[in-house]
Amino acid sequence: MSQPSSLCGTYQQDPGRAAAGGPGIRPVAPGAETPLLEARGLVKRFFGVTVLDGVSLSLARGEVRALLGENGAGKSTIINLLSGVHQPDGGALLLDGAPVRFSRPLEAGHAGISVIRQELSLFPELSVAEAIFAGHLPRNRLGLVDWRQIREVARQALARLGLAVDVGAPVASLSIAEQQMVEIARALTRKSRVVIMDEPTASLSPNEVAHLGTIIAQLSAEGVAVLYVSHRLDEIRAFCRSYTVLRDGKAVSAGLVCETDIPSLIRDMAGREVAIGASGAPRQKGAPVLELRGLASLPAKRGGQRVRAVDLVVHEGEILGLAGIVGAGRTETARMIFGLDPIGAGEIVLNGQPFRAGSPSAAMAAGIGYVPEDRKGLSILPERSVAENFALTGAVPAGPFGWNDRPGEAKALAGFVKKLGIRAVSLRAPITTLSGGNQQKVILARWIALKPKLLIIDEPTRGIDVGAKEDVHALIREIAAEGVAVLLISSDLPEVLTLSDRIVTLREGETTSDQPAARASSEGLMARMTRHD
Amino acid sequence: MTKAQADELSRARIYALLGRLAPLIFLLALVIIFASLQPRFLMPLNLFNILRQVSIYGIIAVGMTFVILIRGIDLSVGALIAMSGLCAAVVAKGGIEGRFMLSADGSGFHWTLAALAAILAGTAAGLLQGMAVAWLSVPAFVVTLGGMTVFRGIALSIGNGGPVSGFDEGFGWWGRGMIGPVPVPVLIFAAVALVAWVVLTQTRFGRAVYAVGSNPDAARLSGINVSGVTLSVYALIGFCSGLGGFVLASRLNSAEAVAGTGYELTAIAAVVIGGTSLYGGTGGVGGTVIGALLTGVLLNGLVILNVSPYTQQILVGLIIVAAVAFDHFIKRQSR
Amino acid sequence: MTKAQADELSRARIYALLGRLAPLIFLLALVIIFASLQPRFLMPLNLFNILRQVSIYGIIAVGMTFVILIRGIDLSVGALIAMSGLCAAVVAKGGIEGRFMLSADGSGFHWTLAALAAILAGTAAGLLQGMAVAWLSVPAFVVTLGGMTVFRGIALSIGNGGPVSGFDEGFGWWGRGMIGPVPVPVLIFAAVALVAWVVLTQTRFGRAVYAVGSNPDAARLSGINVSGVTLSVYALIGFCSGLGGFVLASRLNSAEAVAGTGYELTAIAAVVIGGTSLYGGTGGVGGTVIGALLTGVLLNGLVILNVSPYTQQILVGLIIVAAVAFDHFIKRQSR
Amino acid sequence: EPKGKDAEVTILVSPLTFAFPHFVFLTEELKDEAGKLGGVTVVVADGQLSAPKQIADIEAAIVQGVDGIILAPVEADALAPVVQQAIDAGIAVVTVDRPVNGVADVLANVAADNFKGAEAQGEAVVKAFPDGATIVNLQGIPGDKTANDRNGGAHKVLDAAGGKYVFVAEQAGNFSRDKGLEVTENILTGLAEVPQVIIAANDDMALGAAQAVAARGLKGKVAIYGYDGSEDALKAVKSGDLAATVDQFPGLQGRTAVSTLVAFIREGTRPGSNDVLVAPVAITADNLGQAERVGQIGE
Ligand SMILES: Nc1ncnc2c1ncn2[C@@H]1O[C@H](COP(=O)(O)OP(=O)(O)OP(=O)(O)O)[C@@H](O)[C@H]1O
Ligand SMILES: Nc1ncnc2c1ncn2[C@@H]1O[C@H](COP(=O)(O)OP(=O)(O)OP(=O)(O)O)[C@@H](O)[C@H]1O
Ligand SMILES: [Mg+2]
Ligand SMILES: [Mg+2]
Repeated sequence: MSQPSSLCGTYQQDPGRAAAGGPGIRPVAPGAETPLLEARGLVKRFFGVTVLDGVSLSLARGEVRALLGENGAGKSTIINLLSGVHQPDGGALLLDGAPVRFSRPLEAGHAGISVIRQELSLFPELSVAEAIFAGHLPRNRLGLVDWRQIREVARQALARLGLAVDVGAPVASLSIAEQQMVEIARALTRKSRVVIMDEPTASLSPNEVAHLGTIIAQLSAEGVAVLYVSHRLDEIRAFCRSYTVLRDGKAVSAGLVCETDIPSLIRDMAGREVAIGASGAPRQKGAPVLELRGLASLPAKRGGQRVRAVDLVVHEGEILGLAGIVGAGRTETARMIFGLDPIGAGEIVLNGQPFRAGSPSAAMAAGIGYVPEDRKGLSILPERSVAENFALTGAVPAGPFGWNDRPGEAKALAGFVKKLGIRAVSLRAPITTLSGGNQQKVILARWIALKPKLLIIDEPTRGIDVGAKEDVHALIREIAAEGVAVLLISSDLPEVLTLSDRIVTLREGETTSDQPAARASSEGLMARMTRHD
Repeated sequence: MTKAQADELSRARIYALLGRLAPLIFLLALVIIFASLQPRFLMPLNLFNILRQVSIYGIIAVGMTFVILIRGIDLSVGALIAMSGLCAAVVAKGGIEGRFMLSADGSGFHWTLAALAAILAGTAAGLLQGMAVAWLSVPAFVVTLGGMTVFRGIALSIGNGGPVSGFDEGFGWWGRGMIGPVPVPVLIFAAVALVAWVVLTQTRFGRAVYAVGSNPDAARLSGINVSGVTLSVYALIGFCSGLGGFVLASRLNSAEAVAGTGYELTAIAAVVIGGTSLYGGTGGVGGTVIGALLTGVLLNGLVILNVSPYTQQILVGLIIVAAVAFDHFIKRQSR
Repeated sequence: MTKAQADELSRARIYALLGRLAPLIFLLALVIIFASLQPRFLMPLNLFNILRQVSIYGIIAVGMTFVILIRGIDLSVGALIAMSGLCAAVVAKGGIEGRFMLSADGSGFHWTLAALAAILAGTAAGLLQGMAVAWLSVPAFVVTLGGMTVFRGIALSIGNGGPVSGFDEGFGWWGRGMIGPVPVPVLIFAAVALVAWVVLTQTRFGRAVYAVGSNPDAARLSGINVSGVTLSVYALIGFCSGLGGFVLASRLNSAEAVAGTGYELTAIAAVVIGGTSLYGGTGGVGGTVIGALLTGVLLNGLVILNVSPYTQQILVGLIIVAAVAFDHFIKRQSR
Repeated sequence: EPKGKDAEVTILVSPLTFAFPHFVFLTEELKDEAGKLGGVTVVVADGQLSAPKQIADIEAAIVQGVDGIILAPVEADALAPVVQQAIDAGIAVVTVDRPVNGVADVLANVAADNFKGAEAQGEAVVKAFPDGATIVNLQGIPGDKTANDRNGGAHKVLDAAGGKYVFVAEQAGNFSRDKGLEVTENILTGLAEVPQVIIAANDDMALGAAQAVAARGLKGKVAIYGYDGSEDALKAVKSGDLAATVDQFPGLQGRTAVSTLVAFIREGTRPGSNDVLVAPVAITADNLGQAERVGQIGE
């Protein structure tokens, strides 16, 4: 995405706007015209707990507003109120200045409000095309479903997002990131006046993000109002004109993006100073732990051979950043190392010995840990307590007859709670009572407690707020400093740049570059990650 | 990448197609085996026998397909068949001598009313269960397990345990009549299956069924009336059971409270053999028809080969599992 | 916020506790009703009757708890009881006159061997089904549906349809003996439940069971041997069925192929009434014991009140659904 | 058109269900007789108490082209059409245990009607308790035809005797021993005073009841009446655990049925009357010798 010189220059320079060929940006002075959608003093309680406490915000035609806040600040809750998932306990919603009440998502949809949900809400078994239209399938004269139109429009919508997948393929065969793109396409195919995006880029890599930027600009030019939620502040700067910051369910500040700066936004969100990018103690790298030589996956597995020829080396005490665009093969590389997917060709060398893990347990026995990118799907046990989720990997050995060492586990967990600042009201309560960031910390703790020699971390800060993000980064630096070899997969380039010692880029499942982080720049990496022709 | 990936995905689609054909392949294999062991198996008479025998739980299985597609299950269909069959019978006879009369002079009603009674009884019962599932959010397994005993009990009280038999021609035609060489129940089954197929593949309701089965929360967020769909689906299988109950009573020229025992399991087996996933969202009526035929062929063939009764039970169980295993094996190839 | 959240959570915990107590509350209500309608209901004799009658499908229900916790289901237990019971009987009798002999002189074996035979047969059968579920990834519903007919068929062929009866004292003690005022089957049930409770709440294996039920993928990624757990769980319910089959045969002083019919549904009902979720991951043995008692009380009470068999069926169905609905209602309050 | 003496003959035997020892024994004896006749192939199908299943089996048999069919119809009306179909296809049909409704040219109905048998059971009770008794009635599977007939027969006799015979409890024992045992246990606790008589619709339930009675230390104080004359029941009658059981002579039925059928197929000889009735007998300790399976219980 373009890095503007001055924040207020953003709009004039935004490439998307030119592309859209729409009118130049109309200055939205508050009160100048009746806002398209307005929330006045929204209050929402869950079982007597006030989650939103009198939040007001407004969206004018063509306005792009950022909604910022830490995990649990109430962003998604506002969105749920605006889209009829929940109903406010106080305050009012106004559409074109007239009060409205949405008792079901359907009604909000009819009012022209469409939402890209934070949690993927797709239909794994359905075809991509159908998933895009689910809930409002177009019908032909006979009142039957018009499959031809569905496929056509779906294809166009995906093309517009620069995503070329077979619209007839089942959603389940797409990557998390690709599914996220489909979610976006869904919102675009509706004739919307307001598009709400709840962390749409959480699992996207830079050039999808850029695509999204262009589209947001187009929407804005067409007079569609956009409410944009993200924890990535550079995106806020690039896409949004105005912003509202939430903290503990209250709107603590609002204004124009060009009149503020990132540090103050962070201060507003966190309610405290957060030191960004504070790099930890200097580390010296030791012997190589993991070496991949021309690693390739089996073809015809989940949308074809995603990994073709990956070469890389990770040393003790080193953080190796693995960068790539969606579907570059990072996750599947990790899955192969961890024994989750069959290996097509090439070899894995672990501590100087050739190694192939037949199963995760085998990989763990060999001292490998893996934090998957899909927290909800592959990490947490939703019904079980925080403590049980932590104990899952058996980091604390069981007593005779596999008797659980409850005290030992409690002690270990307590340590992590303190160190990582895990905010949990009760460790006996289900893990789903924690915010996303805190869940992620528990998962990391689960693996670090195992004291692995090699830790593979896939998208460690997906959907995590700035504060929590810093905690997680500090943690990763610390374990590296303790001599653990860390393979860091992240679609968040700044993250890769600040954390890594070395950075390897993948494109179409092949290693395209391997360089010290010190010498890398995001532009340079992007060039390596995308095809340049 | 994107290009290559597209190819790969369409390959996945080819496999998926193969996956859809798996049950058919298994069915053909079975037919070939039986035919080669006993040529008489292929006599048209026998084939029509199989079709007629399949038709009634086939009708149920079609309804069951909808239920399973939304991750539901219905164990009450067998009991519903008995209950609705008795409703039809009682109406057709105008009551039960010595117990109660429906008409002043105790004379029976026209078969249309009898059929209506059966279908209404079935649909109402289904609707009730649907409410419990959709509104009280009691698992379908429990609701219909309860329904199974409740409706059986009602059936017993209607007929006071005994059969109600002997109906007029019009009534009997639906179960024993022929159109040309084809038995009427077979045509009813075909019609039901066809309509169901169109509904599932070509209408919004049908697609909503798949969406709800695939991801209920997402379905709700995309404005689909999930509990509405649930209600309709259970009402629908109630309808099928009512229809089935009527046809069965007509076929047997008699309705009794123990009729239809075990049909629920046969129907579910047919659906699953047909490749519909018990976890919802994938499958369809086409497969179910194959599945129903497969079970029919199996039962008929083993008798034709006069396999001893005990061995029969053992074989039936094994082959059903084998059929599903085969289906899953093929399907796994596509992932 | 966190303060407020704390309140929310402690309230949630209270409700959660209530949720765990819901089945108990329902049970007590039922007891009070029956007792007030028929004082004899509370006679110690009758209470022990209930316990004894509950004990056998109680044992099965404990095993079923494990199966349902990993999102599975086992429809074959009834048939397994019959099969393993007959194994025990045949060993105890040393064969069946005129059909086959197990010992040279046709004399019977000691009851320990008989018991062993039953338990081995049950466990082996369970293990086989476990393999089909874990390795062929055939849905448990289908595997055990097949198993149900297969094992029933085997049972029929063993006893050739007829009963095998008349065992010695040692054999009979396990089903009919007493220790003090307490019938032996009750003690066996209690022991099984206690062990199961410890395993589920205090050991690695138990935790793995919950993990697999809650999120199989996450469990696998955390190094848990998911198919191993699955195998063991099905072997375990096989074990319980074998034990149950032996105790039942001993209690009836006879084993026959139709024994245990319908036990699978009673057991599942007990587990679900006890608050274990059919979607896996939550629940436990404590609830199952309550659930088993509840069903036992229900069946006993209705007979004691001499409710007509037809009405009984209706009431049983309704009350079971009500119990589960009540449980879910309370639980929803805590979310 | 007789097939001629000692021609090869294939017959289908389709009993109600093999879950009831009654029919297992009937079939065994029938096969044995067939063996004696020689040249007779017996094909067996399990009715599994389901009319559709039995219809399907017979339809299959017609396809196979068997020469004769022996069946115990699950449902008298339901089986009529397919039996007619078989006869039209030139297959001789004999019914055992109970008739089908309204099919004229069934060769013979070799039956010991359950209703009559239950009457015999009732009469045995009347004989033993001339001046009335309190009675517990264990019925079979609710709605099952056998259960209904046996229940009906007993009631007919005992109700006819005026108010003397009081049914203090009537419950379903589903023809199974464990249910019979449990239900009896519960009834015994539920009743204020011990009943004098327990009648059960089959031996399994009766034996279950006998255990419950024994467990309550009431052995000998309650007279228990079974039905079927099964091996275990005869033993129990002998030992006094049961007062009586009703023998329908399934073996005799089986043998008569097959010999009648084969004779007709081979030589075209029809039985004198096409209702060959076997009178059921209540077997008590006194007339134990009459029981068909008495041989099996040894001394
Ligand atoms: N359905 C619900 N029931 C109970 N509490 C809820 C519910 N939805 C949200 N909450 C609570 O409301 C608070 C705000 O949640 P919300 O999802 O709006 O935060 P967020 O700002 O979207 O966080 P994130 O950045 O992680 O998405 C959290 O404490 C959450 O636990
Ligand atoms: N064998 C597999 N089983 C399950 N999920 C898989 C498998 N392989 C890949 N995935 C999922 O597909 C997605 C694509 O994985 P891949 O490594 O090809 O892309 P990526 O480089 O990780 O890009 P991204 O992670 O951004 O999707 C991943 O999100 C991963 O969750
Ligand atoms: Mg959120
Ligand atoms: Mg990835």
